[in-house]
Amino acid sequence: MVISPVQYIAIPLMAAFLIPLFGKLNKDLARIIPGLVLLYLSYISVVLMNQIISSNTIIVEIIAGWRPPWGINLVFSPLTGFLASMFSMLGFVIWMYTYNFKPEVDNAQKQKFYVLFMMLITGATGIVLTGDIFNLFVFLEITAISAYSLTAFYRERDGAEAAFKYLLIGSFSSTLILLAILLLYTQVGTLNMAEIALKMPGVDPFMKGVILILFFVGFGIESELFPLNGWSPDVYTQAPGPIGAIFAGMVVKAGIYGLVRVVFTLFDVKEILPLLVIIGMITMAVAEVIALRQGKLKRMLAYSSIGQMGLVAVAFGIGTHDSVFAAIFLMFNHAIIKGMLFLSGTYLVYNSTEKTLDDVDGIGKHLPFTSFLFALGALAIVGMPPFAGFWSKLYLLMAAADVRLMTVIAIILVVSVIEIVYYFRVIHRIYFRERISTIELKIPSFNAKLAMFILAIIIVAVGVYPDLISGFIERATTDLLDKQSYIQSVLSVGLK
Amino acid sequence: MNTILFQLFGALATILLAFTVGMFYGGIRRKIIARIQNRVGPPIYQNFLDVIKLYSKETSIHHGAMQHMGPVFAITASITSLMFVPVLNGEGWFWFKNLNFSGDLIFLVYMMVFGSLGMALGAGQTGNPNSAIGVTRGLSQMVGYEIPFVMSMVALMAQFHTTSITGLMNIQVQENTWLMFSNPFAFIAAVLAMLGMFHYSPFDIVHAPAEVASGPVSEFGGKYLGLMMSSGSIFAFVKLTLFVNIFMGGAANLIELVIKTFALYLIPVLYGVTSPRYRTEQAITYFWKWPLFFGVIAILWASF
Amino acid sequence: MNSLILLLILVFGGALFSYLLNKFLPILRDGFVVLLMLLVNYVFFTMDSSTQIDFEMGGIHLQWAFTSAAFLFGIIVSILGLLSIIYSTAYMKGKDRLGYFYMNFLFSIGSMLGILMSRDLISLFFFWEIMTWSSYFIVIYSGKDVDKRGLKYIVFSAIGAYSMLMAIVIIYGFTGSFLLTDIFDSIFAIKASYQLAIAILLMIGFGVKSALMPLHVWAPGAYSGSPMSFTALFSGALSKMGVFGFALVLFNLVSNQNWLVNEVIAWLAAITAVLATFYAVIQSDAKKLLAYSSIAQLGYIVIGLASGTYLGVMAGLFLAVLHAVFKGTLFMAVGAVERQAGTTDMTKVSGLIRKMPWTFTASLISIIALAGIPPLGGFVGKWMLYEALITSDHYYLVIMVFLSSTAAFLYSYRILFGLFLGQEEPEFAHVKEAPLPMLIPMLLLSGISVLSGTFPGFILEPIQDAMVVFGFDSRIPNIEWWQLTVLFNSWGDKVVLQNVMIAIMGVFLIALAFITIKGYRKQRYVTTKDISSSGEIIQPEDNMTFQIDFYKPFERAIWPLLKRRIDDYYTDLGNGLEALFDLVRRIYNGNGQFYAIYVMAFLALLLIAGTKYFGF
Amino acid sequence: MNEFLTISFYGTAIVLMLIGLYAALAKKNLLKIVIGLSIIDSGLHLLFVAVGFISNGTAPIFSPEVLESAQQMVDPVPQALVLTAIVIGFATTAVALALVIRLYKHHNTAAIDEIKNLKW
Repeated sequence: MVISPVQYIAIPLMAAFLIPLFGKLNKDLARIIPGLVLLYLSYISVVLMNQIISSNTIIVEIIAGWRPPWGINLVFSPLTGFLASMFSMLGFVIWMYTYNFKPEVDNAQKQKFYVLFMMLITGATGIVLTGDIFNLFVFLEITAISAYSLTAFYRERDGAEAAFKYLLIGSFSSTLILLAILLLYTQVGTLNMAEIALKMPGVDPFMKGVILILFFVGFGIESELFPLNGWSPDVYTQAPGPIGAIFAGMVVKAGIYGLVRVVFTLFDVKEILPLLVIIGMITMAVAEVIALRQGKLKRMLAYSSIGQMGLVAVAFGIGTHDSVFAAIFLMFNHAIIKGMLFLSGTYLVYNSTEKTLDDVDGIGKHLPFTSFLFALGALAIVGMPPFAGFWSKLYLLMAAADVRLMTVIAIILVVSVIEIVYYFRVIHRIYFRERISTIELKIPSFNAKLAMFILAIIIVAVGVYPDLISGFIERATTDLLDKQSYIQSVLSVGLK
Repeated sequence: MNTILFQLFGALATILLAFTVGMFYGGIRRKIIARIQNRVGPPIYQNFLDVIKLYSKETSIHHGAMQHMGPVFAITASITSLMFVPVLNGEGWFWFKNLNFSGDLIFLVYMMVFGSLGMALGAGQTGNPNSAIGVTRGLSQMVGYEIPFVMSMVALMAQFHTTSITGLMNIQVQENTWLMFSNPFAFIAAVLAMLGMFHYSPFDIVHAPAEVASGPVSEFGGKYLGLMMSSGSIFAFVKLTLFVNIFMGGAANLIELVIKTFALYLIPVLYGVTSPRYRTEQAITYFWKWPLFFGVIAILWASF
Repeated sequence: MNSLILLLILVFGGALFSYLLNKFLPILRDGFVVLLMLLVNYVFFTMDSSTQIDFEMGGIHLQWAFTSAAFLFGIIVSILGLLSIIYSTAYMKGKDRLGYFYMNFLFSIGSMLGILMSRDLISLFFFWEIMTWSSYFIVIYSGKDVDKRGLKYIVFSAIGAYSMLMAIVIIYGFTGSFLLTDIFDSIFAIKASYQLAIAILLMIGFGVKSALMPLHVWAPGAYSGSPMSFTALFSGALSKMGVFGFALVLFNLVSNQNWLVNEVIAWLAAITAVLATFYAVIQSDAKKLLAYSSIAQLGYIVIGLASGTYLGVMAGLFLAVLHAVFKGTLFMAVGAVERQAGTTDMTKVSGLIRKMPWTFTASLISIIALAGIPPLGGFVGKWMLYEALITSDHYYLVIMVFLSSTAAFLYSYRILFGLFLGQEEPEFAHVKEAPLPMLIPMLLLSGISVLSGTFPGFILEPIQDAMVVFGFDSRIPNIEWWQLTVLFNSWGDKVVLQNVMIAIMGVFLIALAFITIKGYRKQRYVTTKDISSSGEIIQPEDNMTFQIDFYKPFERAIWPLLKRRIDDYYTDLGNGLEALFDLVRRIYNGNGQFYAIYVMAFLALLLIAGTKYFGF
Repeated sequence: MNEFLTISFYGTAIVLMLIGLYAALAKKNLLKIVIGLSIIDSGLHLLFVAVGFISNGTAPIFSPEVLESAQQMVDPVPQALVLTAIVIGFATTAVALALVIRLYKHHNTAAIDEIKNLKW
């Protein structure tokens, strides 16, 4: 079978529709198929990444025979490829985790879950890979709709409320993006991102500004920037635990990818970058401050997640090569670490309805493995060495110092102190309080443990030896910032 | 070999001198106070009799090793301090040379504390609450008076760029002056601090006989008390000689030494003979007012 | 293999292994950790002084080297580490989560060694943070009031660490390198205002670990609340990392241009020393007392370093070593009392001297060293400190140090009296002497206290080597500062410690012999109930203990200074911030429509602002 | 005439969007909000069509007759886009309505300011 980037989209999408059918044949098949799909996607990630890194090229996949700028194309470049690979692999780990998650949920529900799960992965990967702006919008909507549905997955929770808020804000997001695409189209007459980028210098600056702002707000909603992130704490809280990990690891990552792609490649307007820094800082400060005062574990993780996205926005906003490097590193770290926090945190408050911090008191004795991994993740996310989070934070600070943004450094560090306080508080509660809650604990199944353990290994490995991953990130950074080569390689495809 | 023998004999001579002078001063003080209070008072050699009596008494009980060692610490401190204080000016009389080139003022200040702490430990083991109360009072008061004292010392050291006692004495001999005139504020601060050092009225709350049964020493008798009394006498001599050395030009011979020390001794004896005693915190705040002020002035004086 | 890496692998690997060992073979755990520390000591002391390693990680050039400064502080870490581990084997017997305890214990030892070996700021910070969290995990390991204690510790540690990180990245931003050697060459190029900022940030960073006021509030709780075996290391070695940082980075790097920084730090340290001593005096818990005492002692050390003179820095470093020795002993002794008698509250326990004579001996020696009384080691450090300050015209600092040292006599006496002397109460009649693994470390350390008083040269020698690393070349002032038993100041005055020792020991032994031999046979021991009390006969059940409000008069005298505590200000600040944060939370009021309005308002704002500020 | 047509297209679209916006932001009833969102969508779709519209244009089908007058062809891309957008809008609305039903069952009310279990 020929390996091509289009399989990233085609296979999970196909799987999504086939799951109910296979579910009829054998009820376990519905659970196994996504795993196989994601395993295969991980495999092609390795192959494709290897291919582009070793040959130093970009794979541009033409769909339906129309070469760019007329047809839709997929771009597998170091950046998009890195993100797509990350999504697939993280997806696989999370699938492993979900395999035996909530055995009491009946089979039909499970099938729905996996259908939506596959859709979500399709959408998120599609956003990253596509080279067409309208196509990006479509994938965004696929992601969004499946995300709404997954948020409301549990009937007994307040999932519907969270989902409705998400949908309300999300509709604004899609409307604004669609409007922006429309206006953009009227200006440049094309939807291919490379061609847009090529024609952008000729666009009237006023229109350029308006379109950019529309995109900014639209993608800002998806990437949880303040004050556009009202939906996210609720969604993280109400969605099933592993889906929280997916939101943190994929959905918002795809959102910020869209933002960054628009800002850096399509528009290349440096004036918007300070705004990104400022918004990022506010996001971070507000979110972490609220997280400090949270009494509920998942909500705390949610706000922490928002804060981290603010940090990523700041990093992108600084706009130098080093800071973008730091930003992508942060995205990677946040995906794996927050993923692990959600996965392990879910088991800490498994049967609790309120999911308050009181429920984790003294749980370290009863769930030693999960607690340990949660503690490890907490140490990692606040940037303690020798874990992965340390390096990304360090790179960001170095990048900020290079351009003398001392205020930014100061605010990041102050916020980090807050972060340390609330994460260490949880660790302390886990290990050094007496357990008073009588809620029955759930021992994680073996596959869940394995999933968390894999993430933990990555966290420690990257923390001790960051060069493991920094090569890829370096390539991705160059790829993102080198607009010309992106345009060239996309537009030259099929010209032979 | 010879030098060591000489040194040992010199040390013995110094101790004897200090002991005798200290004892007599104590006796004179008792006499003076008695006269002021319109009593006849004991003869001035009474202290000798007391010590001899104490040594000849048999001590039949003890409360443990620390009580045993407390007086030893005290006498160690006073004799060692004595060894490091030059008794006479210049080369002086070689009998009294001792070890005074081996230490300096700061060492001496610390050495002088050694005794009180050691004695306090001894007093502590007796378990007598009066002892402990006396000790806390004594130590607290010490924090009060040590500060102006050290300030005046620092002022002198800063002014003359030496920390050694012999250095200060040499300066006085060379320039033919007394340091109490070169830096009068330092002298005032030091003398006020000395009032506290001697634990005489009105700063005698430490061993206020009527309240805490002589405080730290209340559980000591016989040989222990004898040792302590000897130590106290030597210590009085050490303090007086030190003051004479650094403020009053030292002494060329023993007569001069006795006259100067006695003159100095009269200050703590006569100050507040008739006044009621200060409570501990009052004593501390006393020392932290004017003496401290003079100390600050002294340092300023020295540094400009 | 490079022995530097071997050392680190040994400690960190050993830490993980001891955790696993505790899980599967707990019997071997104690033996393993002691053996491991012995091995670490062996590797450490046989390491070649030129050992160095350069490597690149994550695109950053890192350098580790075994400098003479690393050796000096490494002595403290490795020896105190070994002894406190030996002590732990007995002290921690029967407690749970020992694997966790030893793992974090060894992690802190390893991270300290890592800090010392670092020759670049990133490694320094890397190990610094490991030290922070590993020590945090022990701070919250046991005891009461853990929440507040742990929170304070981690908040202040985090503030310190991140201030440091900010200084590090600013330095990097200007010099483009993290290597200390590069930075020393190019630091002068940085603008003065940034230099000042760096200095302040580093001051906060290292000030927290060395418990400088007003950053000290974590220390009393953290010191007194951790298991004493760790506190010995915590106060003895871990806090010295702040001192090391001060010496290596701050004074060396920044403040040589900026005397004001030195002055400010010296005065902060002096105030720390005085106030901490006062607090120590009024404590009634021995652990708290020692904790405050540690803060005060660290104050002296920092004053010495900040004085910036050769003698002063030497004094600071000497005190740093000595403080590790005697405070290590004292914490161990208090730990022994805690374990044997069940409490360290001095209002409860008393009169243990006859039950625990060896513990008392160790405490007595250490207290004499702590108080700076000749002829023990503490005096040497104090003497050098005073001389350094006087000869460099810091007269009022001398007074501050003196005030603090004099007040220190009060708590020195208090702790000996409170625990060991005074009335022997029947409820403590059952108390036995501490087991050998606890006694041996204490007595060994007291031995060092005694020796260093007469032969400070043994310690001053490595200090002199280390000072080259801290930017002091010993040949340049061309003054002899010390011989094996003689100390000099820059005015040529000296103290001959040998003579001091001979005089004191001579008089002491003669007097002791006299008093012992005289009427020895006829003397007998009587209990502490058998005391004179104005003719009344005291019954065994009468409580004659004087322990409560021990220094009440003194407390009354200094009360104006202690009335309002820094803690209270921090508490107010914390409460204020929490209230503010709760206000911020109201943004997310739960109504989805509001969120939509935020979106549209934000869009409108951007569109309006866009035309104005972004130029379209 | 042509201009009037164009303006009226744009005008209608914008008015529709504003009406929808008003409904979505100001109305408390969940259903009305969903309707508002739908109206915004419709406005946007209309805008799309308006952008591609050329009066008297031909259908964007390449045939020999119109080949020379390609200028007169209506732009096919917005039309294609609008089809997709309509489908997406439909799906979103469907999900939204499902959620509204669930919310109504759960809370027994359709007022958005009373559904505030999740906050702060």
